[in-house]
Amino acid sequence: MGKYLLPYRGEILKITQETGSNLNIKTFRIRLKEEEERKKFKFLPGQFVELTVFGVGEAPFGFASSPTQEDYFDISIKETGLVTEAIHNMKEGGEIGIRGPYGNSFPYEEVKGKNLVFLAGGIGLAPLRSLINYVLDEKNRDQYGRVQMLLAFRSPEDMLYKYDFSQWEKSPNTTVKYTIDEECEGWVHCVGYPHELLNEELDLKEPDTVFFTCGPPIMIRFITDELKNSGIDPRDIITTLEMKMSCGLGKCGRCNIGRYYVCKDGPVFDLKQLEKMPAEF
Amino acid sequence: MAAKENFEPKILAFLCNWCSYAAADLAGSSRMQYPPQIRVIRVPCSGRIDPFLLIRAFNSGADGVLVSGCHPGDCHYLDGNYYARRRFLMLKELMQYAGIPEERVNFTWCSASEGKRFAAIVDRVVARIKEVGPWEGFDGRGFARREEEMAGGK
Amino acid sequence: MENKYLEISKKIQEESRKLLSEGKVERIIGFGRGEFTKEITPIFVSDPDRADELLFTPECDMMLAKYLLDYKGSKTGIVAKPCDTRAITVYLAEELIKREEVFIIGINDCEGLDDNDACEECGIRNPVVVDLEIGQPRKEEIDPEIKDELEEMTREERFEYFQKEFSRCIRCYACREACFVCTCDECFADSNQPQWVGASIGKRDNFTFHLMRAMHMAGRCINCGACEQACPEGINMRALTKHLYRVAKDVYQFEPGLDPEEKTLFATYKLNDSEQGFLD
Amino acid sequence: MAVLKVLQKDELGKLLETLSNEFRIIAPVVRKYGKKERVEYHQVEDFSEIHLNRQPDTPPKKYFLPQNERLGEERSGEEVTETGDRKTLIFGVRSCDLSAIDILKPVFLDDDFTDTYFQNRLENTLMFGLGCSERQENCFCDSLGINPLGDENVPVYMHDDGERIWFEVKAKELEKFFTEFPDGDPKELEEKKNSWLEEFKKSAIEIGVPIPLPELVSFNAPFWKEVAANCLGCGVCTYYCPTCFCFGFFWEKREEEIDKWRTWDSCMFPLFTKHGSGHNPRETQDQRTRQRIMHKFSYHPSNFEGVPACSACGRCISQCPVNIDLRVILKTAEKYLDNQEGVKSSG
Repeated sequence: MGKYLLPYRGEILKITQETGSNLNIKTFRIRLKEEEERKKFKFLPGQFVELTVFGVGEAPFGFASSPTQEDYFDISIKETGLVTEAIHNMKEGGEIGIRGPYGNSFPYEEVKGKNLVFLAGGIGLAPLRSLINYVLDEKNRDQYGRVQMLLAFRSPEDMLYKYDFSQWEKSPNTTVKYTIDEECEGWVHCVGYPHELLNEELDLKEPDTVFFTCGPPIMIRFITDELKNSGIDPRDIITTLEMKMSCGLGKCGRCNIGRYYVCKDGPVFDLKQLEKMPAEF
Repeated sequence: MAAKENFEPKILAFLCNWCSYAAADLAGSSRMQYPPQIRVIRVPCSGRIDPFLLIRAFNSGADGVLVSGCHPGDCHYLDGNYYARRRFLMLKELMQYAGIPEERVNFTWCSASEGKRFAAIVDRVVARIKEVGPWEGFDGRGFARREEEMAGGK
Repeated sequence: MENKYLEISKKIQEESRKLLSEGKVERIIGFGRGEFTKEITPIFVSDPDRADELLFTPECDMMLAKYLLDYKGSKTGIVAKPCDTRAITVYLAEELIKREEVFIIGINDCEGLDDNDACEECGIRNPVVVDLEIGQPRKEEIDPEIKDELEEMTREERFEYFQKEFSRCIRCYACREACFVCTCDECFADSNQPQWVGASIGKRDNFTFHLMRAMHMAGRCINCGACEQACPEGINMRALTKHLYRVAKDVYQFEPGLDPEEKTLFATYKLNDSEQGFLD
Repeated sequence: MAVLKVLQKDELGKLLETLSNEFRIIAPVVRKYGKKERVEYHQVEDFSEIHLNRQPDTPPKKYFLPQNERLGEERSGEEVTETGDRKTLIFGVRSCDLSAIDILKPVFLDDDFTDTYFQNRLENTLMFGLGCSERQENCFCDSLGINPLGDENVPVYMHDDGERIWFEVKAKELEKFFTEFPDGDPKELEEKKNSWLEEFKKSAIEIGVPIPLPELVSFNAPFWKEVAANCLGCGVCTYYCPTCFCFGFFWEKREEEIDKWRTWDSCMFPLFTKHGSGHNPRETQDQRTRQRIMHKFSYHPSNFEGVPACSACGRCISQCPVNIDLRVILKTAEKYLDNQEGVKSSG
């Protein structure tokens, strides 16, 4: 939605400082200003939106909240460049431009009845959280099988959504594991890179399991190789790609990998598709 | 052109921390009057000034710029102002040749004890810029922009 | 092709075949002709049998020196007009390339290119730095004047002239990519933190781009005309840079690209440098 | 059926006079800048200036997708649509530029995201086609199956045989402008067309490369480094190309408001794909040059029923500062693909 290339007006309801480290990540709870547009604004887990900071610029961000939360959505943003820095300087109640939702979504329909495994790295947990909260929502939980999660962070201060963890752990038939890169004092969970801990920490043998992974490109590459080597069908390994985008609707020509536009034909792809695409991401 | 008399020029002044900024302080503390139209930016040395900062100042609303550093030989970092001197001379030549009135681009040296000289310099700079009037922008139309000049019909 | 350039081309082909077969260089950057267009285009020859594609004619107006930056760490031969050798000299003075990694096949007694006005203002007709000379060096020195076509104009007229001239710029950056001086990893025109110049092609942003580009040329541009040859819109690219060339020559007695040991204009200073135009 | 009219060259002014009551006339005219003499599309009042003898240096793309286009004030959400007093008539557009606009249409007018700006300009612009009686500087439209002497979806198509100009008037509502001019003999025009086409055949080159290029085989081919070795990475080829449509945005302050603008962008620039994190999927120039060719001859045809995003107008060849030739690249690709088994080349 949004008038093709011009944003709708939105406002920031709440800002949560996620990380304490130099990797500055905040989560913004945003909602559309006008009432009837808010009702029409329906998004799916895995989609993204183009946020405009008025007078500064525009950038794409994935939804970090589940569509089951009605009239607002969460966006987690790492401070890296011009637009993200401007967003980080905004206050609650600040005005922001919204264009979207764009892109395809996680196959939340097709994986009904299956076991799910989530492998997240740093801010890669943001797009996955949209699907996690959708799956673990009481209305949907029984439509999915066992849920396992391995959430990797650089250090304890880099952890995101700590306020969700207890609720995730308490969800039925769900196991959540955390890992950080190096041992550090007071840390009780796993230590090491996710692709190394995969086999011991998670039960990969269960048939009918679909894997969702998102994180730094290098992590995605290691995890997908590891999963393939332990015999997982590439169609069941699903990830979401990050490319530079401007329009977000498949016209400006910038986010293509081969013939596919990541903003329109993606950003969610399974490994089978990725293997057929040129190595250009 | 706006009436030149009551026009309040905006002048961006880059003052080197060790000499000219101190001179400005001295001028202020000893109650010397100098026009308030300059906006001072403190820089470690006149050698820090990238000529682009001055060109960009003209796109950000300044009517003129002033850069003041230590007298050659007194630089706290020994040769910062020597390097700067060549840059300033070439920049001034370039902008003057490109058609920007030379009164808008001012360079000088002012040591920490020359409070009076600093006040006099600011007077002169403000007068010089009042003389040439407000800066209309590189597109000659101030900061309002006309669309069709920019759109495809050009 | 007159016989003079035929001979030069033949000599280049012979020497290149020798250099390549003896393995003295891994490749030779030179000029060849397009298969369909028959136009001059830079070619990269590493197989001795392809040496015959190399040639030199008065249409060879591209500055090949810039391609040297893509082949650091290996020995590269280059067919160099005297202005190419000046460009290489600027690179050596700024330590952008290593002398031992370049084998310069210099063209002596250059008579200037066909439609490049910059050649009429060029006094360097023999290579400044060379490994292998082609043809006989020109004896008499010439020091042609670098003309100021806008001399009679007043300041306002020049301002208007440049506004009109630069308003035709479509910011394709062919001038930047063709110019050997432009070697920055990220150009100021591409930076958005800080954003030095706006992205529009309006008069303000175009004028700012050309002003900033010219400022970066001070003391490095050798007035070779490659920017004007590359500009598809036929913009007068050298007016600003020529003025700075004249100022550097008159005020600092400095001309870039003549001596690899001499530091470039902004890389050094003299205690008694001029302060013309400063407020005393 | 098309009405065939023929005018003497000096009657052209009269025709355009009547047309200019209803249309804003844009036509190719000669402009001299420095030592460059160019033919460009400009709005024309004095019709004697019109110069139809050679292909314009710049395509009519800027009248459909301007280099800078104001989308609207970023908070208002109101799209700016230019409403000129009269429709625009672009006079004397050759088949390569006509088919280029047809290539852009499906990109911008697809149903899920219709580009209202492009649509508005398209609906308010009319084009009179012009046949090429001889091949232009570096063009090869006939090798890509484009008819240099005709175009179906253009209301009027003209032919210039040196003394007179023939008008095939297909659109009923435009016939009124031609009533006072004599009819032409279709057979005579047919003969002229055949002789022109014969001339074209003599200098035709053969583009045997399969379109769409097989994606992975071509992408991983080794020849890209070789053909792109002398590419400078400037944006001339993409800015002069009638079918390049990539764009980006910028924001422009105007007093209190801030306008969102759209501007041309080019895959030849590193910033086109550079991530905020600094990672760049297309780090080197040969990767970027490969993208331009692969998009036009592999990705676009795969997404749009086999139509290449290239109308073979030859401008990228004529304007390139180092004279890189698209035909050489296509020939190199053809040679490489021919000896790759499993790749049937249509050559």
